[in-house]
Amino acid sequence: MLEVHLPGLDLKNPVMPASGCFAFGAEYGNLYDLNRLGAVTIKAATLQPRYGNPTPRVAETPSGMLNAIGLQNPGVDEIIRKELPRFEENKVPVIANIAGSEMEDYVLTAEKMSQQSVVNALELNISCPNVKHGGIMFGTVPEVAAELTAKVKAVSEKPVYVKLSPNVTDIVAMGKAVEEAGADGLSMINTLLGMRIDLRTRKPLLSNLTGGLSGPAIKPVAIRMIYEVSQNVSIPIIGMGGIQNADDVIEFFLAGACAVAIGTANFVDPFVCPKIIKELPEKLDAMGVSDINELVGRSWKK
Amino acid sequence: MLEVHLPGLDLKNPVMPASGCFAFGAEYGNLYDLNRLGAVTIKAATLQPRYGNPTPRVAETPSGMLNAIGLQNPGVDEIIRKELPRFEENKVPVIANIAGSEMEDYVLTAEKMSQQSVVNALELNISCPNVKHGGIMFGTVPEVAAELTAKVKAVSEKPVYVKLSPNVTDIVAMGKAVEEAGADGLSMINTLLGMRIDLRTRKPLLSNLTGGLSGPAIKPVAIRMIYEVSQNVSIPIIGMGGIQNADDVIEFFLAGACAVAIGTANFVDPFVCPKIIKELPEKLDAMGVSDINELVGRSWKK
Amino acid sequence: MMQENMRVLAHEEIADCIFELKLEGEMVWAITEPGQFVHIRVGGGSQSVAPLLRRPISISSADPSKKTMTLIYRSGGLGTGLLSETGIGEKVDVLGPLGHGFPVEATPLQGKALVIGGGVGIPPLYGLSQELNARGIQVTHVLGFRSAKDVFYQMAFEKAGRTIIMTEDGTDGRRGRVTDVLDSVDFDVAYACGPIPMLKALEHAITEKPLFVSLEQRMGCGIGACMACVTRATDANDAKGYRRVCCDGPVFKAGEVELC
Amino acid sequence: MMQENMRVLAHEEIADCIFELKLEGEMVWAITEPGQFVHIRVGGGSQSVAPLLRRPISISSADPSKKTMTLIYRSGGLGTGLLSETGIGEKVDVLGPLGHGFPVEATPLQGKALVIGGGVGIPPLYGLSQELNARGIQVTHVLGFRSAKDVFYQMAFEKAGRTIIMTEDGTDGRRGRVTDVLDSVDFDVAYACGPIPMLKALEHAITEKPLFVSLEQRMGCGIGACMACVTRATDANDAKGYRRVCCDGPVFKAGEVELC
Ligand SMILES: Cc1cc2nc3c(=O)[nH]c(=O)nc-3n(C[C@H](O)[C@H](O)[C@H](O)COP(=O)(O)OP(=O)(O)OC[C@H]3O[C@@H](n4cnc5c(N)ncnc54)[C@H](O)[C@@H]3O)c2cc1C
Ligand SMILES: Cc1cc2nc3c(=O)[nH]c(=O)nc-3n(C[C@H](O)[C@H](O)[C@H](O)COP(=O)(O)OP(=O)(O)OC[C@H]3O[C@@H](n4cnc5c(N)ncnc54)[C@H](O)[C@@H]3O)c2cc1C
Ligand SMILES: Cc1cc2nc3c(=O)[nH]c(=O)nc-3n(C[C@H](O)[C@H](O)[C@H](O)COP(=O)(O)O)c2cc1C
Ligand SMILES: Cc1cc2nc3c(=O)[nH]c(=O)nc-3n(C[C@H](O)[C@H](O)[C@H](O)COP(=O)(O)O)c2cc1C
Ligand code: FES
Ligand code: FES
Repeated sequence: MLEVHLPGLDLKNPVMPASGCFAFGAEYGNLYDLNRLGAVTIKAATLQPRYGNPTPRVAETPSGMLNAIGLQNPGVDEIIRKELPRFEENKVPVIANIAGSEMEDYVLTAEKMSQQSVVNALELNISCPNVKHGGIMFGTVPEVAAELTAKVKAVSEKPVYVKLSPNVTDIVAMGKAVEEAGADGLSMINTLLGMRIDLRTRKPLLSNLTGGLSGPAIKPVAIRMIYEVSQNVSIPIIGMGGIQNADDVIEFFLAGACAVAIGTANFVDPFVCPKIIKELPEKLDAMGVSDINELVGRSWKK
Repeated sequence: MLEVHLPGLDLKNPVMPASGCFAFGAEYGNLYDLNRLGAVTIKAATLQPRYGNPTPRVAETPSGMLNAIGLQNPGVDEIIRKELPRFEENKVPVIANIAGSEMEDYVLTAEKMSQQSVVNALELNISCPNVKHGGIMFGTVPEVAAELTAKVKAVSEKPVYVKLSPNVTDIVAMGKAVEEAGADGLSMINTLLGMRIDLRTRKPLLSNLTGGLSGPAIKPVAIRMIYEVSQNVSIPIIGMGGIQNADDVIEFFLAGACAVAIGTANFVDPFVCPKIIKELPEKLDAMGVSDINELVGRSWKK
Repeated sequence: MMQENMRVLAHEEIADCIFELKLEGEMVWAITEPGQFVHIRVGGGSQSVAPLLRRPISISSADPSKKTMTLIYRSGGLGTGLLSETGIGEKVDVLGPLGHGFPVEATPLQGKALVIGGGVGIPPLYGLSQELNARGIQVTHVLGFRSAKDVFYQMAFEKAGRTIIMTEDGTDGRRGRVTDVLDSVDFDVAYACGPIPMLKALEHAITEKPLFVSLEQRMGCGIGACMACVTRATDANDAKGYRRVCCDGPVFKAGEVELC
Repeated sequence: MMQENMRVLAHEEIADCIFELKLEGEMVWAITEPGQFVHIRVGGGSQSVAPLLRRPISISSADPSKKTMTLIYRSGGLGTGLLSETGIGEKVDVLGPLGHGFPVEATPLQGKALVIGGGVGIPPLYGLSQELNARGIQVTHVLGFRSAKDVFYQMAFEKAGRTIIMTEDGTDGRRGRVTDVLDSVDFDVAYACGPIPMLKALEHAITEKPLFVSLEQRMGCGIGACMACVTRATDANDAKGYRRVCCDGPVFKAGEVELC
């Protein structure tokens, strides 16, 4: 009743950790068997290693948090060498998140990643608000996002999901543009751009000044955007933004998501993913639903 | 130490209720003396009376709420006749919020309102997400916002503040466009577009489907936008979005606001505005600040 | 109307997920009518902002001599769930009393009143019955519940007058809905509180005699300022065209507003 | 590492805004080193999501035979403020034990240790002292506080060894900073926890002997997955270039990472 099938992803359940909140699986893999997950979205890979931003990198906000990690990662080659082998014994599908500052970076990184046998799909992070050079532009101009999508599609051996930024006037235009450019699916949403100021220092609390807002606070924005976009594209959407429990997962499905990713909630409860996977069947039973796929877009489908 | 001076507004303190959360002052005026407030922003007036949207019109979200009131109001003429006289005995400055679906509506409503002696300034609500026809467009396209601002400025006898929508890719462009068009000040932010789905009915909980997200959840977005815009315009900003207490007020000042408005928090604590006004001097004392104006933009000013 | 941190004197689960909460404070003296409500801020202490909004709960009954009032509520969602964890001696942030309640004076002295309730619409009717009794009015109650496990306050109502319990599944009292037994009751004025379908059925069934209904709406402010809780006036020529449930109601004369 | 709802056995304010919290649970058996910490979820019960993030608090001491551990924390912000309202018998959601603590084996048996703490950096040092004592190591403590009202655990530390109390305003012990008295102490290995400026001063002052410092960073996950808590490795040729305070630390050998 939980099985879902998306391009490149045959998932025994639709619940996966969100990119950047689960590193490469080692830490949570110490707590539970990763094979219980629908899939694992690994942390953004860039062409070169990145140290990321100075600390503080996180700040709490009402029902949410800001982060400005700055895409810290050891670079695509090192990830392939050191991190991906972990998934050879595991049978859990892997989605590799890709980021960059220049189109060329994305393309090269995506090409390499897509050639890895353990990688089932790519997720293009065109929306990370914490990288200073260029990064943000890809996610806010439909034409640029489309061009990037097409270029990555041209080299990728695996399906490509494009992760949309919510910091735009017209999210539907973004979704349509990347669909037209060949995206196999969408991930939405990434974080909202926010800031906290420290009253003591009178300066922004994060060393990067702004950060990405995630957690329950942004759930209503995520639901609204998925509701709007899912009615205007025909590729599947992996929904995320503030999911804490099985009820939230169902809300995302009703809005139009075909699978979900869970980010911040892992920090609140490290066992949240397996817990939700366990609770979902009961919830669906109580709703009289025998297959979670029935719920996709039910809030707007006639 | 709390006095602030903005175009048309000489305020003994910088705290005012936000439009739509305080009606026309009668209800809260029963609880405390409105003259304790820095100013009162009254509910949006439209040219014709509006009933607004069907209920449910509000929904709670984590640390926030969605509303889709739909600009219910008795129309500008009735407001002038029945509601404004309340402010003749009071000495509290009044900011009249103006909304419409067509440019012409805005202009006529603004003209009438600006001629009222008790009205000290207008606030152009170009950002209400809950009106279906046109309304939202004004707030998301810089050129359109500028045109509307210029037209209203041409007829208004009072200073005009433009209230910006946060649902845009480039908030700085919006702020600059309306400044150039003659706006005397900015109000920011209005609500973020959001949605909640009712798991029982499987439909959006609000009858209007989407609603405007307000409350503490959106504070980081408001702070970020005010921080960005205040560095790029030279007109004052009335800051709002999730303010709950005196610390929040100070955070908005540090970000770049010159005064603040409080919306949702009135529902949580009907005495929140006078409470904050009372607490502010102690907080400033503790910070060693003798004049709240010193704090404006301190997070970015050298 | 005032805001007060009221003391919890008693707090008990009296039926399945139904809690009875007894509060003490000055606010009790300001209550004017049965059917008024309070707006409760439920918080995890300190400055937590989740849940953010207050929760409207009817005043079930009040005893000004002891400065106490009793609320009865169903614990279901986030706010009522947290509320149910409040211990005796703790404080609860209450705004009230709010709104206009049931007009007891609409029933002639020595007359007969019919009081009809469904589920968590029943609490305010208990205070109403007591006030009607105090005026020498004879009261008949028809109270509908889903099942036996949901029934509360049966004895209390019985003390105030004849009480017919209806359950949907027949596990207690009679099987069926409150509207099934109205014909058997003699009354001058009817008062009702419960789910909208029940109130609609009553509006259809009781057309010859005055009927007062108490409505629920999702609320923001609870005091008339935010327009969240409006409902349309039935009369197309009504000057305002709408009523606010929080301050014009929650009790209306049947026919005054649309039930939705 | 595990997640456990631990029972509050005792909870008391032992200095100005400083609380001592005694918890009982299986987790205690998993503690391996003094200086490890736990990540606490503070919530208003039910499913409230404010505050959202867990709060890292050091394990001050532990008694595996009684399955208890003691935390000492300053109540200041939203989370610790709510935590301080937790009553005896209630449960607290704890993730732990986390991180790597102080290496007691770095001090030779029969050697001498210097333990230096400032403010709420002092709690983990108490457990450290006890372990050092248990190995027959002679411990000297230098503990810095702002003022007399902030002092806690003085007697407890005195039992474990010579204890020099420093206050910034001279209202208790000696006036000054912990670095002012280091020359007077003979030791083989030093251990420290406190504010960054203090740790920096110690790194400058103690160059000839091993020094271990415990760091704080704002955290997300607390288990090494989010990269919120990193700090740069001092060695430019370090393979990773960084350390995560939550799992590579919080205790590092002085010089291993940048203090910031
Ligand atoms: C005038 C009035 C009197 C009421 N009296 C009682 C009473 O005596 N006993 C009782 O059990 N219930 C009563 N209710 C209903 C009660 O307000 C809701 O059950 C309660 O607000 C639900 O909160 P929650 O935290 O359980 O749910 P959540 O789902 O967490 O609530 C989310 C939001 O929706 C609102 N909401 C949800 N359901 C309702 C509803 N049915 N009516 C209004 N708002 C709702 C909440 O107030 C909150 O703002 C009354 C409602 C009104 C309007
Ligand atoms: C490994 C470690 C061990 C610690 N041990 C102790 C201890 O034993 N006793 C003690 O009193 N304090 C200790 N702290 C500091 C403690 O974590 C903070 O004081 C606490 O998180 C502040 O939470 P709050 O709810 O009071 O403040 P808020 O302002 O509400 O906190 C907001 C956010 O900022 C984070 N934060 C704020 N200050 C700090 C800080 N100094 N360090 C890390 N995160 C912070 C919070 O965790 C939270 O995510 C330790 C910190 C770390 C990293
Ligand atoms: C600490 C942190 C790091 C993140 N890193 C990435 C990343 O590397 N790539 C990416 O596409 N999204 C990243 N995100 C965004 C999340 O994947 C997710 O889209 C967002 O947090 C919303 O989901 P949530 O509310 O469940 O956290 C990160 C989020 C957080 C909180
Ligand atoms: C119930 C409600 C009604 C509102 N009506 C208006 C309105 O009529 N005009 C307007 O400009 N803004 C309106 N707003 C937006 C507020 O003025 C304010 O910009 C927003 O709520 C953010 O502030 P807050 O988080 O303090 O509520 C309304 C907000 C709420 C919650
Ligand atoms: S709840 Fe605000 S007007 Fe009724
Ligand atoms: S807190 Fe997440 S890696 Fe350390």
